[in-house]
Amino acid sequence: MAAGNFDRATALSMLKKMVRIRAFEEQACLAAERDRLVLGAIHPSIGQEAVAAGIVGAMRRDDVLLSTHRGHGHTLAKGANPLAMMRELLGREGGCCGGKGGSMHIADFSIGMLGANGVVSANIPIAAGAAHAIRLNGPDDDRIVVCIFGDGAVNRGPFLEGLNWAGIFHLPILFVCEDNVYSATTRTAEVTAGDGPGARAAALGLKVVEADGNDALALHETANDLTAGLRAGSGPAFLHARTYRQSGHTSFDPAAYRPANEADAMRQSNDPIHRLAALLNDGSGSPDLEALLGEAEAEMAGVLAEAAATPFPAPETAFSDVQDIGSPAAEAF
Amino acid sequence: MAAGNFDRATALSMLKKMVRIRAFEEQACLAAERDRLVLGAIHPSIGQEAVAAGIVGAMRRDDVLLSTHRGHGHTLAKGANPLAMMRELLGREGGCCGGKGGSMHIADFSIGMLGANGVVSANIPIAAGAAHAIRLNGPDDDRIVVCIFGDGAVNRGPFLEGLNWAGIFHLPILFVCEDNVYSATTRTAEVTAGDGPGARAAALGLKVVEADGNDALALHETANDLTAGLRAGSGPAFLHARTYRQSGHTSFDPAAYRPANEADAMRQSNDPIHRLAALLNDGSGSPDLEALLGEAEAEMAGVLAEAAATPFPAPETAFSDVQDIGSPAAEAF
Amino acid sequence: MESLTYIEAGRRAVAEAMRADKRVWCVGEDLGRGGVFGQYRGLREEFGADRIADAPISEACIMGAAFGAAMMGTRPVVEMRFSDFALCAVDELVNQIAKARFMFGGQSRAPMVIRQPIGMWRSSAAQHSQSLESWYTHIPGLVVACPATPQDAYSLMQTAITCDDPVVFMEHKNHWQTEGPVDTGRSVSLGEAEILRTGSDVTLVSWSGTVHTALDAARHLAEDFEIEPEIINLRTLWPWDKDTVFASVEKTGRLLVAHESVAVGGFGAEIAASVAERIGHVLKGPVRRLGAPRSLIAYAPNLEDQVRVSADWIVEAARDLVKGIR
Amino acid sequence: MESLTYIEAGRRAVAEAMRADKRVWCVGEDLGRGGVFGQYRGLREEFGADRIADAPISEACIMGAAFGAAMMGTRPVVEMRFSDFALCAVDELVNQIAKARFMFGGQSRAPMVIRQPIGMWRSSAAQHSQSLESWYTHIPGLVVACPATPQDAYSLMQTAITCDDPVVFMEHKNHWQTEGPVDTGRSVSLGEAEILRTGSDVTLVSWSGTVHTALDAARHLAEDFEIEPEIINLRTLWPWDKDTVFASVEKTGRLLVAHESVAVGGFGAEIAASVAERIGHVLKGPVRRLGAPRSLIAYAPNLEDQVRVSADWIVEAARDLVKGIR
Ligand SMILES: Cc1ncc(C[n+]2csc(CCOP(=O)(O)OP(=O)(O)O)c2C)c(N)n1
Ligand SMILES: Cc1ncc(C[n+]2csc(CCOP(=O)(O)OP(=O)(O)O)c2C)c(N)n1
Ligand SMILES: [Mg+2]
Ligand SMILES: [Mg+2]
Repeated sequence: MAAGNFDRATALSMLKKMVRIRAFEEQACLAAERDRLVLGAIHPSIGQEAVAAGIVGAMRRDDVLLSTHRGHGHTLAKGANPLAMMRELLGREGGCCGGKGGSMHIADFSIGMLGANGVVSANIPIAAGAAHAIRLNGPDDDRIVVCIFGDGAVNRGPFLEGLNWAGIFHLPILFVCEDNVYSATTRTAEVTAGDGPGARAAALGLKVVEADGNDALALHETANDLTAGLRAGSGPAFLHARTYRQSGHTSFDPAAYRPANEADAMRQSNDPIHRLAALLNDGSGSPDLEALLGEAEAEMAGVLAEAAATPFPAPETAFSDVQDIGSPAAEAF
Repeated sequence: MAAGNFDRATALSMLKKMVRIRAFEEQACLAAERDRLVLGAIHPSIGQEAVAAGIVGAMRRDDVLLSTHRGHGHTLAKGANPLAMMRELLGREGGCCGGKGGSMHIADFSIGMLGANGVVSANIPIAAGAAHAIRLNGPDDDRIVVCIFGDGAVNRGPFLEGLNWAGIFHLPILFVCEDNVYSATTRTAEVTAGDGPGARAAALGLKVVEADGNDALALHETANDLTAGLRAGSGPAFLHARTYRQSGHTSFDPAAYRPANEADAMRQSNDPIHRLAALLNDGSGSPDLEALLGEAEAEMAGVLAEAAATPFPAPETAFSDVQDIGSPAAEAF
Repeated sequence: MESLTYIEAGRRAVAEAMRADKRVWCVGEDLGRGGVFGQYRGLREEFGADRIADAPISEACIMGAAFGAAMMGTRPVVEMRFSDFALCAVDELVNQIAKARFMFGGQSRAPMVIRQPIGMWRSSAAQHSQSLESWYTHIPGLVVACPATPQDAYSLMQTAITCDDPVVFMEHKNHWQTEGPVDTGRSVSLGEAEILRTGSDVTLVSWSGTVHTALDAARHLAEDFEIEPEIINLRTLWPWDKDTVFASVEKTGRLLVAHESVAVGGFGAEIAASVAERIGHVLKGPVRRLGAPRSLIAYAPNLEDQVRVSADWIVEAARDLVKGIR
Repeated sequence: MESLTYIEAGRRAVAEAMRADKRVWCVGEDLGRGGVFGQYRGLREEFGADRIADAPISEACIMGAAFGAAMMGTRPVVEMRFSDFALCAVDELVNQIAKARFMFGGQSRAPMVIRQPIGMWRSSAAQHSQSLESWYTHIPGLVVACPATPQDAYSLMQTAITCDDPVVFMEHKNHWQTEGPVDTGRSVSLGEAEILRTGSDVTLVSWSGTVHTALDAARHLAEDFEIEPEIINLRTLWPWDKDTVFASVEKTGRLLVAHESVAVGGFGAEIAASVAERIGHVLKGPVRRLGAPRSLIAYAPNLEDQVRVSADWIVEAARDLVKGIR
């Protein structure tokens, strides 16, 4: 992206968003590893923040988002409260799902965030259905749906079924393949035949854009175009964003299966935060990335401290939110 | 296909095969509608016999075939005994599955026919696995697998998963989409996004051939090329054969949802048997299609009569072939 | 009171619900032409292609997309064609639909009716004949309805569509043409069994198609053996009407549960175990279950019959119970 | 006798089977790097990429392809990672693998071991914690194994790999590091339970992780309440060892079944119902089941604990049974 060809205020706010996402996840990892306060698995998106800031940042508040197990960044970018999220990661009262979902099921329906998902690819048909409901509402409803999934998800059947569905019903949905090279410990390319996610989506009739997933500004511009098109009735679109997973698969994974230095090289030369900061550098010390990182770290450390001081949920909530009909705690046990 | 550019003996034997397939299915339909001897659903492939004769006819006896609910033709073309098949359709002793499977589960492992399938698209991963086993056996095993499915099957997830699998493991398998325009009562094009089966397979990295599915000779030649390639290690291939379902979805379906005359027009101008017979016509009354049809009808009427005279299976077989461990007829009922 | 077929009763309940609430829509394969059994006949003409939507063959996506649309405030009726094909959509039903409300801390609802026709239907063989209702009773978050009569088909469908929980709605394929009286003014709540015949000698609990078999058996027992069974049509399996079943067993002292599905791991075990646990002291003899042997359903009609709970089996089991034979 | 962890016992049985029979191979996601829990550590190095095969994320195809390969004479060990993900492959397992041999009239076999790790594993939440073993007991054609101890993990895996039936092999995720003695010369057949502790007051049947909870409870019962439970580790659910369970109940006159999975529709119902049906007359009081309430498994640790059958629950239930409290 050519420097200068962007709105500086927007770009700065994107940078701040990315920095806050990273700080949130760094604190979450500390909470897991150092403090043993996060007991379930968390999947950091460190190094992938441009997708959240660029694409989710292009959504309206009332648009609908579906994400994956690696969804903290998307959720924050959609506008969720970091304290409610951190409480959720720690399984506490006031967590955005009441402590019942945790990291892999984080959701905030009040801002159209309809959930992360613990099952790879499962969010694709669900997202298509959300868009289907919008279409059923008629032309007055101009919301769109964004569905984000990983490179590994394109090898599961729901990918085909969901994209086909979006195509035949001409739905207002943007599918985003956030390609971070790996599916857990496997290099996705080794288990993926053909020319990859974009080629598959094109064969299913979707409009496809291939993008540098670490270029936040370009992603933002592309997403703005695509979402405008969706609102104008373009039919479903597909964005393949190539990024890189700087962390292990989970916060506990040392990722020793990667070629030596692969991650370091990416951190040094292709980190989305540093790239955006460099692009914005006006030569006079603005933006001051260190200062931004410091502020965000302080904010999120505070969030973690507050979350850690929050009590666990009331025990009886183990039996609420199950169903209206039929007592979940029926005495048959 | 240019007349003359074929081996007449092969072509004649293909014509006979197609005529016998049609006669078998016509008798099966009579057994269902006239005699009420076939109690389950049967799905005739009338009008689609070129796929069976052309493609399955290009297989070796030890090659492996997996088919669908519409699999009588494929099974006969692979070399199954029509009497054993008819007995199976009538649920009798001596049926190729002992009367336990019926039309939708017809199979003859002795000739490498590993089963029709009652679940659309389910045969695709299974076929990939059969080819996987051949590859595990090493280079001495030069068998190939042919997997046939309908146009409706390309909208289910196993299509993507199975083709991707065949691609990454470089398996000796030919996928055949026998496209007869309809999925039950639905025009498949109306529920299929993008450019169809071939485009999807190409995006998954397979070698794709688009073919006239009612041109038996051309299909045969194409299948010969593809199977030779597979044996030589080409990796998986995909053949999209466009044909037409002249009958209803099942033998009882009047198919009133089709445009008036659509089926009649196909019967008149694009019937694979008549096309092949016309191509072979040497001007001196050979081949005598009427005679061939008559012979085949007599043969298959005899088969039906013999099948109808066969007793039902021994009642205790309701409890055999379940599993080695754990009694299926355990007294817990 | 009108006499309707089971299929028409369900069709009418769906049509009325669609007229009353425009959030209700149906989705599945071949619905535009009335659906594979004709359950949707005429509805496309009345409601159009958006609300009677034709889906590609993709059960996973039908289920998943309907769920997404349900979370967005619509009320889908999902057609799985045969319950067997719903096995292509189990992740969607069990991991997603059943769990979302809880996992999201109550932020979502999945008001869906998931139609999964079950049961043996002459010579449909092993992949088109299953009855897996007990599976879904084991999944927190799901309601399970198994209508036996046209009245059930009508009233339970009506209640299921207005319910905010996902309801697995299992119609019996062999009973589409069964006719019976339907009072369209009668509402039935989920979890409410019906006593179809009162009796004092043995409580006979069943659901779905087996209810009709039980009624046959009851006539036979009364006429030929002077045994008066109390016949309970359970109607919904989760929740199930323990009160009605327990009250009946307290009266008769004997329990026989009969169902078409496999006995091992079937819902009959849940009922028999519950009775033995909670009111075992009122029993005059052992509880008894009848279900299919743990074999598969064959194509050949005579083999199929080997695994079908018949009126004869029920008569024999009931007589044994009353005679005190174990 | 060696002391091995549960995970290492399973790993060793797989490795030995692969050395003994070159038709055996393993397939699943991430196996080349040892598998998600390390169950395959070192096997890629010994057996190569063909026999320890990395699959794409596509459970349906892993299951289906392994089945195709099994019908062709290989003997796959299929890794589903979490039993929850196996719900993406239910058509393949239930409609295809379980039914093929029968539908094809005995022409095929599916010698497969389908590993589906089950159970709660701290804060894995509702999509990574399920125990659906009862589902598979209900499906004719399938064998269901639920190892509790390292010896089970070793011996049952050994037997499962040599068995010609498809075996659903459900290891408990929370016990990978549980250590115990393993006699590698001891073979265990499918359908053979083990009495881990003899006792005369109450028969306590369990499997998988709950066996350990039951052993804890037993110590407590014996030391603090002078109640001597007989502890049966069922090991396989289909077939299940009725002889051992019935003989024990005939001795103690009391049955308590405890399992981690949801009580409603759980396999405890099958056992309780079978005992009540067949040997109800030997009972000194009601049978009793303990399982999870019909709610979901939450992420928060304190909520998760609300639905876990604990030693305290077992102690209380056993005391009630012995005291004759209903
Ligand atoms: C159906 C299913 N299979 C397996 C898993 C286990 N799993 C969790 S994340 C993951 C890797 C996913 O890779 P990708 O889609 O590229 O997303 P990423 O983790 O790289 O963000 C796997 C295999 C799962 N959650 N769901
Ligand atoms: C998973 C699944 N869904 C639905 C069905 C019901 N069904 C049987 S055949 C058929 C149409 C299949 O169309 P196609 O694949 O084109 O094959 P054709 O019948 O045209 O040969 C359908 C929907 C099924 N058997 N399996
Ligand atoms: Mg990835
Ligand atoms: Mg078709």
